[in-house]
Amino acid sequence: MAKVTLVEAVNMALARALEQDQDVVLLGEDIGRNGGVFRATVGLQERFGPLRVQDSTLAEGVIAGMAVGMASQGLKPVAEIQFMGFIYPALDQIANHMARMRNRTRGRLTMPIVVRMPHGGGIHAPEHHSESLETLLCHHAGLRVICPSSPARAYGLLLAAIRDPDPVMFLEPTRLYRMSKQEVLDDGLALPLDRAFRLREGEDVTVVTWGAMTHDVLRAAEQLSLEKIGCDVIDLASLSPIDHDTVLDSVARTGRLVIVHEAARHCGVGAEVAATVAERGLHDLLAPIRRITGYDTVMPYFKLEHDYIPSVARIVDGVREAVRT
Amino acid sequence: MAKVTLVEAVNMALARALEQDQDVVLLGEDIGRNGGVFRATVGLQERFGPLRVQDSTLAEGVIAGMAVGMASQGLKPVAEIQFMGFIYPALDQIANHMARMRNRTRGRLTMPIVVRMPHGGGIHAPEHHSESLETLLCHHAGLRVICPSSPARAYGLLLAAIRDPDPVMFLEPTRLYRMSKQEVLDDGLALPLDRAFRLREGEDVTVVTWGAMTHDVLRAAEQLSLEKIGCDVIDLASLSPIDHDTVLDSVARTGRLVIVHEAARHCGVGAEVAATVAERGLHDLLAPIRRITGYDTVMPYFKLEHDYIPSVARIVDGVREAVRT
Amino acid sequence: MKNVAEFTIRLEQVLGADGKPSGTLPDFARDAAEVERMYRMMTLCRLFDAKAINLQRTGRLGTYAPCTGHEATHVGVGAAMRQDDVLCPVYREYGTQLWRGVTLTEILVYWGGDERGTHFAGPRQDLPWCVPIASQMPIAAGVAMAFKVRNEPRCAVAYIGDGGTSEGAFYEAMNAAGAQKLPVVFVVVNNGWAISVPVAAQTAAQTLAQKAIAAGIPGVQVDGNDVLGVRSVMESALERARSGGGPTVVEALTYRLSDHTTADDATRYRPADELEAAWLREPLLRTRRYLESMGNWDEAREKSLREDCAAQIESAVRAYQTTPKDSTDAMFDHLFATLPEALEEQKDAARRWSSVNGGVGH
Amino acid sequence: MKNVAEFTIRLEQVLGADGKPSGTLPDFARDAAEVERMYRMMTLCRLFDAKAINLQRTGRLGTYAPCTGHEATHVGVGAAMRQDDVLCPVYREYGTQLWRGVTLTEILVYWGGDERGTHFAGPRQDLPWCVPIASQMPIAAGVAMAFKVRNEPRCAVAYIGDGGTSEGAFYEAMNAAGAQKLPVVFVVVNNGWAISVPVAAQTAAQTLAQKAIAAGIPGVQVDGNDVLGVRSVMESALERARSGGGPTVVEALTYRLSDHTTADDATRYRPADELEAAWLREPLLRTRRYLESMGNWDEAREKSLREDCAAQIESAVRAYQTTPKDSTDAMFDHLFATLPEALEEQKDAARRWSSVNGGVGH
Ligand SMILES: Cc1ncc(C[n+]2csc(CCOP(=O)(O)OP(=O)(O)O)c2C)c(N)n1
Ligand SMILES: Cc1ncc(C[n+]2csc(CCOP(=O)(O)OP(=O)(O)O)c2C)c(N)n1
Ligand SMILES: [Mg+2]
Ligand SMILES: [Mg+2]
Repeated sequence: MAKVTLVEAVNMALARALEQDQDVVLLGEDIGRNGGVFRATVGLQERFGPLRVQDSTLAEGVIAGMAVGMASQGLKPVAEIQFMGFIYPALDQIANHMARMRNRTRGRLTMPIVVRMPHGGGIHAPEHHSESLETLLCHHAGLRVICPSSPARAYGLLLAAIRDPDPVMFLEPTRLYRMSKQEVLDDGLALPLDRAFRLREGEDVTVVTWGAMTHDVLRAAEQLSLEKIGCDVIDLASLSPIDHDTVLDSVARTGRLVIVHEAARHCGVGAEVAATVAERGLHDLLAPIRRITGYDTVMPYFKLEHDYIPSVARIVDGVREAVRT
Repeated sequence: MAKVTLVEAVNMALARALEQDQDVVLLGEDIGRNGGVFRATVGLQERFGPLRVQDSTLAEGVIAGMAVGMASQGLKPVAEIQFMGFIYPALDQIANHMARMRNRTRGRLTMPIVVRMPHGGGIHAPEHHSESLETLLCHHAGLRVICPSSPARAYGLLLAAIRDPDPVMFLEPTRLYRMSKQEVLDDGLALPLDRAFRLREGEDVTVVTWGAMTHDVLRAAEQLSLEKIGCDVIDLASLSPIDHDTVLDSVARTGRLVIVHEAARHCGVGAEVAATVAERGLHDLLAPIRRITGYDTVMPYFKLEHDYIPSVARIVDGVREAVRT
Repeated sequence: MKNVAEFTIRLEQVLGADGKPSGTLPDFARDAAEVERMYRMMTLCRLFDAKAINLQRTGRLGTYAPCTGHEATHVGVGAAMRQDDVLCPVYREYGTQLWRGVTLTEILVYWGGDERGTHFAGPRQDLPWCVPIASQMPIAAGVAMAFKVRNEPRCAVAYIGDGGTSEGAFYEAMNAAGAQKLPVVFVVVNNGWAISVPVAAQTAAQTLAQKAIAAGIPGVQVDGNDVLGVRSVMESALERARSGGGPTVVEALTYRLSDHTTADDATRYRPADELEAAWLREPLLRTRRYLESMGNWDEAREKSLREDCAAQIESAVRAYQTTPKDSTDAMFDHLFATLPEALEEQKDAARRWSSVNGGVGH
Repeated sequence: MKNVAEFTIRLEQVLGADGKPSGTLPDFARDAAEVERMYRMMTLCRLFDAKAINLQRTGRLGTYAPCTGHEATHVGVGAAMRQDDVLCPVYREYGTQLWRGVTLTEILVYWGGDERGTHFAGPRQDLPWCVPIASQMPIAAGVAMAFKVRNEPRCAVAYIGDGGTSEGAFYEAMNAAGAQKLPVVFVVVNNGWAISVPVAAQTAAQTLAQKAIAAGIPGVQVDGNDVLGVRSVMESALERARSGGGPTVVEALTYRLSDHTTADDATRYRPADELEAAWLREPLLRTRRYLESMGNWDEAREKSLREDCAAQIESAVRAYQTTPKDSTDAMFDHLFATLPEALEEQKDAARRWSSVNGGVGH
């Protein structure tokens, strides 16, 4: 079993999907010869040829629209948007066609598409390269939105996303791409697409998060355990639909909920988690819910990005407050 | 004082702004000679000429981008997107430039822009003509998002939006455009941009809503009053920022919160309202929060649209449940 | 300065407004049965349009986008396509769709506000109507890419209006299709107007065909009221695409003889004399004259054709009007292959409230 | 078929790669002081580039987009503009920006990850760097529209790369600018590559200048390594725009002699011989040769220029490195003219956590 980084796990899953299914076609900017700006597709064009691994013209609207067209004729496109901040020119296609085609045609034309994109900040990148825009996708019915937090989950969830008969937005946290290695068996086994993962058990407070923040939350939980505060850490992984039951079960036990995400707070996915608990789990709550999130400002250019992204210290403090009240 | 419809009130405010300020320029598809597909700009090109009231080429990206460019040089563009469902091609400009320019240039270039757009369904329109996508705009820091619910509020808030030095997204509920008339004094007085409006007082339950749903909520409140259930009805009006204090004050009195909106539930603005109350007003809550919203499906084509939009009966029922628990 | 590239845009016309050949007749134009087939479909479209507008005016149909004036373009394109090609329409190209097997009933069900109208029992792979202007263009490129990947001799055909050519998606798609040599033909229907905006206000380009030059692909104009010309130009473009030659832009010059949709009133913005002049160039009469000149048409046949069409239309209207409203389940059942558990509750609620509402909340 | 429109694309070159005139010299090219001014700026750019790359490699700067190879285009465009024209740059056109008064320190502060770099003490109305490819194009049209509305004799100039021409926004903006006759010049910098994608894979168009034909506006190619040619072509295009003639597309043919950015490694995808051949056409040497032929340059002057540049650069680096980090307040203070009350609490929290974090959460 190989120890691989998250980006290598993505590459492994893509290679396997290309190998197993002739209908899988990759497309995106610089994914071919160059192997992707993060090297997620390295070696794949060489191996599967330029029609299976296509360098797109520089137009996200074409990448998404072409995926829609290919899918309508039975292919299974896996598109890459170079950074999530460049999703905007693709949104018309994603929202108005990808998310709706099955419904609009009452099941006649379907959209087995994956749109992969690097997500979030923390890697000292240029402006517009560090955005966390999951809300924009989650609000559109008909899309699944997935954000893995480890190499193994990236592998299993990406395979599941590619095999899923509906469009899946696959958000890959940039700061996890090479953060650490994990043993990942290239066994072709997919993970379930709409289940949250409980990463740590604790009895005092439920901490819900996803993507890169998962690691900061786990670090915070570790620190808090020294103060005898037990965190039940849930990695949502699927941001649409959300596995609310797992969250509610946990809150039923802990009575306290902290949500941590990197995206801006206002209408972030954390609001949906909080709202659902305030609807379905209100009587379990012993203390106010807390959200520890990016601020409602523009994601700053990198000098200030670590002031924007919730830090371990901020998480520790927020959880502590939640437990104290 | 004239009795006017909401769309006439919009026209009045636009005319006054054009008259008072040479820097105000209107642009959009079919807004000139044709006076807008809803007649919001009727007569304005005739009166102010084709440079002040411009028929744009059919490209929302250009409309928004041109507004950014004009604003950067000191004009005050008021752009129209023909229907909110066609906002997607404009989002790159709105999110990446309009919302950010002041911040990116540390105050050097500013964006005194209004983007007007018809919002919501219920008028038996074609596909893609009935969307409620406020979340997509609200999640972007740097934008204000306003949705008026009466002719007078449309007039006063639109004037405020045009005079505001920052970008304001102005959502005009299509089913209110001609729903009813109201006396509106064309006095040039603006309303405050970030205050919610309390439209009805009641002691049993707080009902938060905005836009066209306001009228259904008021009708529901009327019915509920017969059952001696008193609704405190709050029209948010500003969806970003949200006047949370007004909501929290009300919930502190009523102990119960129902949120009603037409947009899909998942990551709708209602989630933000609920989350904030679960954070800052949890101890006031006597019962679970309820959201009565559009479903997490594609907004259906018009045969089913009234099954999608929360009905008065559904609101009455939801409020009743909230009060009973 | 030295010249580095030169381009010419040409206009094709086979049948003049007077119904007399004005160019070299293609083979199919000498086959009276084939010409008749096209004329019959054009007539059906014209009569259907009138009926649909009437249904809308009397509250029995939603907003409808008429096709009157465009029949030659729509039928010419349809007739040039193969059945296993794929159409990416906008919203008013009924002539092409009917030719390909979409039914009148489906069209009515659609504009009646019901997604089931796009279920297309006939051309199963065709895209549904596309309201977000120009967004069908990248999709068509993708359809063509699927054919290329699978090495199938099939083509995509995408429609777009004159107004639509102002959207970036139009150009992005042309450019990508050119760069990747995709088997797709882009048909620009220049009907003079985009709602209230005339072509001259939409672009400084003197032709829309020349927009192809930006993508490095051929662009050609054709008289869009000349069904023979349209079919002939389309056949060449499709042949070229099918044999690996890449995409073509065909600009069909026609005129929107109706309002933009039933929600529009063109008299607000459109000069009456322009409309009058356009009626002199309309496509049906010239096709009929040509058929007559072939000795293949007379008043009696015309009358019987109109009766046939009326009967077809009536039966479609009946089928439409007896189609019961879809259940709210449909909103959920076609969202995903398998409805996520989280949505089951909403599906139940929708069903419950639908019966309570009786469909109206206002 | 009949011809309805014809188009020609032409290429301008004034100074050959050997530094000898290859076309009619414009007046300014006979003014040695003026040519020297341009050469000095080109040299500054080249040397600054090396320094910036070095700062990045040694961890003292963020990702940086080099300009080596583009100096003639950038400086030629800058020299042709008036000070009250407005520039809408992409991210590597330092030559134009420096000419217009942006400082080396501002450039470093920007790529150092700090928005204050875009505060431009010099050209107050210029747009900041624009990372979302092609989105500067509609903005430039809007800038030009402002000038048209106010009837000011000013122009907007927008840059875009060869890759950028594949985005719809490029074309939408050209088309709108053409339709509305806006005073704007679109400069397409064709440097052969968009990260790893060569122009030939980006479009089937044999020139990028011909993309203008789609918008019905003039398009012209110029040798982008010829600072005299670029300035001359730009002066004509600006003159035309300023006098109400509408927009022009200028395609500058040059070459990206560096990696795409410091985060890129072009050896992965770019043939070494192509790069080598491109070095033979690079812009500095030919300008120097030309200056020498005017009797206006020698080794000593070259040496002193380089020393001047080095001093300027060093002083800018010093200013950059002594710029303290911005406070978190800035994130909030420039979001709106007046911070909404609701955000005061977040501003306080950010300030508090910034001091706790010491800037790093990982
Ligand atoms: C993206 C988008 N913007 C605006 C509209 C509203 N709209 C519908 S049709 C139309 C004009 C289309 O004109 P044209 O492309 O010439 O087609 P035609 O209707 O003449 O066939 C407009 C602006 C839309 N449907 N989609
Ligand atoms: C909308 C968008 N998509 C993708 C990117 C990522 N990206 C940055 S530069 C670049 C290539 C640009 O090439 P070109 O336009 O030729 O300009 P050059 O870098 O050669 O000057 C890409 C794809 C981006 N910045 N914006
Ligand atoms: Mg048209
Ligand atoms: Mg380039």
